[in-house]
Amino acid sequence: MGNWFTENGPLLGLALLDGIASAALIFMVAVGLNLVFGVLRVLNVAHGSLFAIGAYAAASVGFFAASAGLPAWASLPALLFAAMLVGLVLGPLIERLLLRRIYDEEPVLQLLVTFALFMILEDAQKLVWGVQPVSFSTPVSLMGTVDVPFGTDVIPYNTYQVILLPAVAVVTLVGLAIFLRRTLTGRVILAVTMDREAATAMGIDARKVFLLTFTFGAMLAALGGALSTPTSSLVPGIGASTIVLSFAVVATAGLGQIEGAALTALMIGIGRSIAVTFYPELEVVVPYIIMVAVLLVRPQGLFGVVETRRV
Amino acid sequence: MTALLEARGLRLAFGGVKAADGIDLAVMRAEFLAIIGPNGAGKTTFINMVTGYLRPQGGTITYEGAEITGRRPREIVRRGIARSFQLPQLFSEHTVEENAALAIAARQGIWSPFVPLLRPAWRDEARELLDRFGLLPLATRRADALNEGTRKLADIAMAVALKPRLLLMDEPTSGVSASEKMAVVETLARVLREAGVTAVFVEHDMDVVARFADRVAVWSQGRIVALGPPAQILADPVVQREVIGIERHA
Amino acid sequence: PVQRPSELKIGVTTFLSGPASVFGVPGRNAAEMLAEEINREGGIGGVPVRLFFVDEAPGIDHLVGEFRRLVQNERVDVMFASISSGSCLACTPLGEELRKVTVLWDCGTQRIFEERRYQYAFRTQANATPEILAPLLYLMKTKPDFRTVAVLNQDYAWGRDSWEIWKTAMDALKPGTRVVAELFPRFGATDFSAEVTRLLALRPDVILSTSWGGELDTFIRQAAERRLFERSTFVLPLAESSLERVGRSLPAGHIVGSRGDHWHQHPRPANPQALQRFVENYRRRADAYPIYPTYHMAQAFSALRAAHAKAMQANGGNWPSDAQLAAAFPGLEFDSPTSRMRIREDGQGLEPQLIGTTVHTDRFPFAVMDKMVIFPPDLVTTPAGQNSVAWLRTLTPDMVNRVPDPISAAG
Amino acid sequence: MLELQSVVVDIAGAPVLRDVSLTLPRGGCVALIGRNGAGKTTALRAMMGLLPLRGGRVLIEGKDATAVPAHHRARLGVGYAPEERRLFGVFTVRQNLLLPAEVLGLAKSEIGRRLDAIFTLLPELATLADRRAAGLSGGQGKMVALGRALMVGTRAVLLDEPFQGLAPVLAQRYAAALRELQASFPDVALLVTESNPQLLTSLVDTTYVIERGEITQDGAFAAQG
Amino acid sequence: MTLRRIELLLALLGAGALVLAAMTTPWLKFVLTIALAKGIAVLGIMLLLRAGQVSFGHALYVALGAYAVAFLAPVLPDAALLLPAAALTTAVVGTLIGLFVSRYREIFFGMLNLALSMVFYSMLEKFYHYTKGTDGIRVPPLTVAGLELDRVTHEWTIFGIALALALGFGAFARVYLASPMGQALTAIKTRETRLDFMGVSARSVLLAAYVLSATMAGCAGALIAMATRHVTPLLSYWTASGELVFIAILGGAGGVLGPFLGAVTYELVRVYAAATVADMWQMILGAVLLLVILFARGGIWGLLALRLQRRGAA
Ligand SMILES: Nc1ncnc2c1ncn2[C@@H]1O[C@H](COP(=O)(O)OP(=O)(O)OP(=O)(O)O)[C@@H](O)[C@H]1O
Ligand SMILES: Nc1ncnc2c1ncn2[C@@H]1O[C@H](COP(=O)(O)OP(=O)(O)OP(=O)(O)O)[C@@H](O)[C@H]1O
Ligand SMILES: [Mg+2]
Ligand SMILES: [Mg+2]
Repeated sequence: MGNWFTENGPLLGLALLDGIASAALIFMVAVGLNLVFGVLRVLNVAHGSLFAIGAYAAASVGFFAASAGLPAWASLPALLFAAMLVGLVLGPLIERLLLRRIYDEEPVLQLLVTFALFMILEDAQKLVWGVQPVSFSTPVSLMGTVDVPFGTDVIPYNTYQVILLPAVAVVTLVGLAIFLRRTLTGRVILAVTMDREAATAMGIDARKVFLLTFTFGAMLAALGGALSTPTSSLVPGIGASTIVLSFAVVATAGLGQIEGAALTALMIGIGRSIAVTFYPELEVVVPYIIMVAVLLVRPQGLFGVVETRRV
Repeated sequence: MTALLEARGLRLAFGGVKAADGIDLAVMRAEFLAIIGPNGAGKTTFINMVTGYLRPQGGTITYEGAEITGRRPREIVRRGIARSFQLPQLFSEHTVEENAALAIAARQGIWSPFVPLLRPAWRDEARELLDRFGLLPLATRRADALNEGTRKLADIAMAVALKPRLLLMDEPTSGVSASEKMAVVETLARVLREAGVTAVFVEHDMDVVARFADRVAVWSQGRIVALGPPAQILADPVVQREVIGIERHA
Repeated sequence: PVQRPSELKIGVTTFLSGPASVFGVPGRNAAEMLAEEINREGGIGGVPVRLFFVDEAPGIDHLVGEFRRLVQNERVDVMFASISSGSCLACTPLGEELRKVTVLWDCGTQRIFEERRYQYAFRTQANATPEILAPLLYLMKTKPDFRTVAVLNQDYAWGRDSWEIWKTAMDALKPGTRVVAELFPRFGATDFSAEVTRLLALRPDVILSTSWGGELDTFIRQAAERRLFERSTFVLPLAESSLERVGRSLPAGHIVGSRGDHWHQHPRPANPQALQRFVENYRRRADAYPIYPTYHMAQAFSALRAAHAKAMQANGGNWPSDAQLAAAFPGLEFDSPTSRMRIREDGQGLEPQLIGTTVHTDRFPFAVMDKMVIFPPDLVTTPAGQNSVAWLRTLTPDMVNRVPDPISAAG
Repeated sequence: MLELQSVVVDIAGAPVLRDVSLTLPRGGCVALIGRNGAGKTTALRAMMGLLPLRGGRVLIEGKDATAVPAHHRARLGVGYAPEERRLFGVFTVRQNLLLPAEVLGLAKSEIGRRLDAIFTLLPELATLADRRAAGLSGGQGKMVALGRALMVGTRAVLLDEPFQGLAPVLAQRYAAALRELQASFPDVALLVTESNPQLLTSLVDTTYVIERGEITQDGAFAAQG
Repeated sequence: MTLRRIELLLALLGAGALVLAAMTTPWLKFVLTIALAKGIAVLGIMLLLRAGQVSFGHALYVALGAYAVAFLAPVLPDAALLLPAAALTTAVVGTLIGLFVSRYREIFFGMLNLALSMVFYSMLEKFYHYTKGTDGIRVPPLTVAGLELDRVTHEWTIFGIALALALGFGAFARVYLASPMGQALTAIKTRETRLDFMGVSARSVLLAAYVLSATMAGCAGALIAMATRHVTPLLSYWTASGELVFIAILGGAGGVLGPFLGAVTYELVRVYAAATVADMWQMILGAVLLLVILFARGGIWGLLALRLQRRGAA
């Protein structure tokens, strides 16, 4: 065992680094879904579409900024701007026109509404951006690489991936945790999560909270997409593959648990990069293995919610 | 009389809160034992431990001579212990009648996929049962369309439908209106006595306790502080001060 | 005798959604363009053509249902089937059962004609074996000193199949080459950072990737950002379809193929005007250079036209039946935009393979090919009636000597 | 202060309240009693705007509030303790009590003052303050629900069977506490539903009896009690 | 006439209509066979929906049934043997997996099923040498009860088997749902603790329904394999599971006719959407579903039942 570590330690270190970078992105993608699910109890399949649209929009805004003669560093705020735009436009639209009508229905109906929406947006997205891969990697090139020593060798890493993404993820995590626990709005959101009618009787406008949360979740989805744009090419179908992963994260994390999502993302990210290094065959199933393993030990997810006693 | 159920040294704490702090209690065959005590004294917790919902951190529970400590609710029910709930637990999408029929089915075996739940025998039994609780007019009402007091009665009816030998009831009359309360308890008591059922019930209404209990156990902060016949217990000044209050109506 | 119809109906199955629509949609664009051109010139045998498209993405049950609908309800005259090999393997026997001429316009799996004989199915392009063998031979000819190889392919049939072909051929042609990593990331993966790290650390001489579409683009970009191209020689047999999109991210000096011999900068097209017209028309229509599926579509149309003419002739100038049309395909010769092709007796098309090395020039904002070798089909195609893997095992190192000399872009 | 005028409510197509009118005067204490299923809870929910009316009006301070959304009624100073407690499980008891006041945007000092007042009135709550609401016993939950309603009920407090499940000694103490409350805040109106009217005799000044969704007796009944 | 009677009548009428449609339009025969098969799988989904559990992984069993046929066909080339074999395989696997997942509820149940189906999907890809990966496996021509059939008769036979199975499973599901076991499913959804305190193992109730639903999905998969004659891993992809849930809601979970109404509608809408706009069929399907959910909550069957009840009342 000791031998194995001395031999493979450096490789493990590299895998950790990759794992953290990919965990950051996984977290950013899943956290919005988890939040929306926690509050609205709607498993939003269209989250995948919002991710994809956020990603495409980021590329478009980025290209636009470049063609408008803005300097290269402007590509970073452009990502953020695109995500906000998508969230602010689509979030309220979807919540108002569709979800609002079915909050009182069975959860599976709500899920199906978002599924239908997903199908529609999937084609709509093709209409707007076509099917040819789109990519916009200015931010990555802009930030260059950092060289990580590896034995006598060095391995270049993208600064964007190993520094910026994790930083954004940590800021989001801490910000969300503080927001939910320490601010009144956060507590109001939690109250609505637990009991909508009681919250209403306490003077809380539950509809506004839903609107706010969904919009916020949509913004996070779009932000996840926007942040993934610089490192990957956008093609039809990216939404679909994102959504399954996010679902796995939500179930593993526990309902609406932000810290749970972070820990899960970290496990999946690192698990996958270790798999790539040592057992590439397992890479694909890593998220599911982690999920099954976690649920075997903790049936309510990593951070289960406190259930009010009924008996 | 022999003890049907015996609890010895039951202990259970939630964090710093001692909900059971060394409970010793023997419930005699065919007696009606009332549990009274302030809120948060651990009354429900006791029922939860006996019925397997909570696992005690210490102590043993013996039923009919066999130890049942920490067994699962399902197994305990199969030994003949049923319970009702402080907050009614009904199948909200089923009618009242179907709720009762499900309980009957649970007693007689539900593993027959070819006969309907409301087969004549079960429906008749369900209706007869509901009639006793004055619920027959609501038999075909969905359970989620019931008011609180009625839910409570239906909840008890379901426990009775299991034909237990020991029935634990958690505040059977809270929420039941004053005008109906006595009549309902009267019927319930008759049914249980006829069947020789032993009953343990948590109760806040001292009139009910005085009238129906054979013995009364007084709970306080996870302990039994007094145990005896109702006349003696209800007259105890400490119990009066701590539980009953001075303004008790005769 | 069969009545001459008012329209010649062609059913086309292609990817219209999902990741593979990067090929499917250019294929459809080309089909529409060609159909218009044909109709402007009076149609095939004097009959205008009409196209029916089917999306392959929803799965086999949908595809098979649509195939039947087109044949039985729309009564199409011929089917152009499929990009994915799964679709091809499902459609080809069905076409045979329904006795409908099925032109395999873009599917690569060599299994089709090696596992079974068909009377109604014909492939108007090459297959995976030549498409992978040619780049390997090219590598051996241009950079013969490699000792270690790593592969990064998409985790699905093509990725696995193409690696098996490469590996088998490499073991026969250059025994002793070490495989240092076999990476098969999930189909549809959007991040290859961990894989890139692994490859950076391993420093293999050669990195093979038969990936395509968005995944290839992403891989090229991520590898370029992290200077992986400086450490290893890349062999990218399908990269012709990504060249324009990845721009100058793809550095000079790496090996690129195009699943055939077609390319808008083909050094020696059989008919330069025809190629140029095709490229210009397509660019006007789709605002991008044509990529291999568009040429494959052109080949399918060209073959159909030639077969039709041949069948009419054989039938005394009368409209051919399905069987008569099918009979015209074996041995058929037809023009592709870049060369002249032939369909073998077993139904397999014989298509040359063009492989080159990337260079950056001032003429294009993206890498183009230099030192191009055009492999004659007879050299790289499995002989009829043989199994590819078995045939590859029989290859010997001296085969490299038969590889034609490279042609430079300028010349 | 609060008034129902000829209110008609249907649930799932069946009439539950038929032409119910009742008045909760400023500073008054009104009991709504009736058998199980008579419609007491429904009447309170109608006042809170938690279900749609088929007919009639709800007046708050003499103004038609029928169309005022539920969450606004709390802002008008109406506190409500639902029958089934409905606490926020992950919050502590203190957070449960604070939430409605914070939502109203009250000043910190004012919130603190009210909380202290409630802790004096219901001393059990002070000992429970830092426990999570999820684990409370039935009676404890009831107390917290009561306290929570008092936090915002500066004008009217609607209590749905507040003594249900409370040990008798506590029920009596709380009835007394409510009396005290009215003494010190004579403007606050109280509406209490109860299926056990004995507890209310010394507290209320008007009693409405509801039967099958109809008010059958009012005012006069108080004289009897 | 009671709704239950009408349901029976409608089922027979529907079956007749399907046969008629298949006779007049040969290509529809195939589409309807697939629709019936999917209806059977959806019927299984519906059982679980009764318990409030949404499985996002039942395509696993569809694929398993289909691959069982594909693998066994070379040694056992008879539909009459392959169908029970596929049912048995899925029942066994369904039991094993059910023992595990029946402990979980709601999102955990749904996602575990999804996870397992995705693992199965990757296995189909990973064990490339046995499964041929995405290329899939061709199912050779089958005999039926020993008889060699020509193409058209073969198609009719598979269609007939699908129809018979649909009627059989539908009838069984109806009886099952009315029985205590079926009713206990709804009880799981509404108040599972109570079941426990009645001495009933909610887990076993759910497990029974799960195995049943897996078996139904397996039979559906076997039928799909026999009809399409080519199986690919896509059968087990999560979108395929989503499609089954989608059909369940489209048809309405209220009655056993719902799944079949849903499946036939779904397949027909998809075919016609694909025929009119080959690359926008998803959008059309999505829009249809949205309309159904927003304006006909009970699905197609709910809509129909409402009409019939109104007429009955009038
Ligand atoms: N799950 C739990 N988590 C935390 N504390 C708990 C939990 N269950 C019970 N308690 C605490 O244990 C004590 C006993 O609770 P229990 O429900 O048994 O009281 P009770 O006597 O039934 O009261 P009541 O008459 O109000 O129903 C209470 O202080 C309660 O808050
Ligand atoms: N969702 C519903 N669907 C149909 N009827 C309902 C529904 N909810 C309540 N009801 C009926 O409305 C009537 C009034 O109910 P309500 O809860 O107001 O009674 P209550 O007087 O508060 O009774 P309790 O003293 O038992 O709490 C009852 O007969 C009840 O059955
Ligand atoms: Mg209690
Ligand atoms: Mg009530």
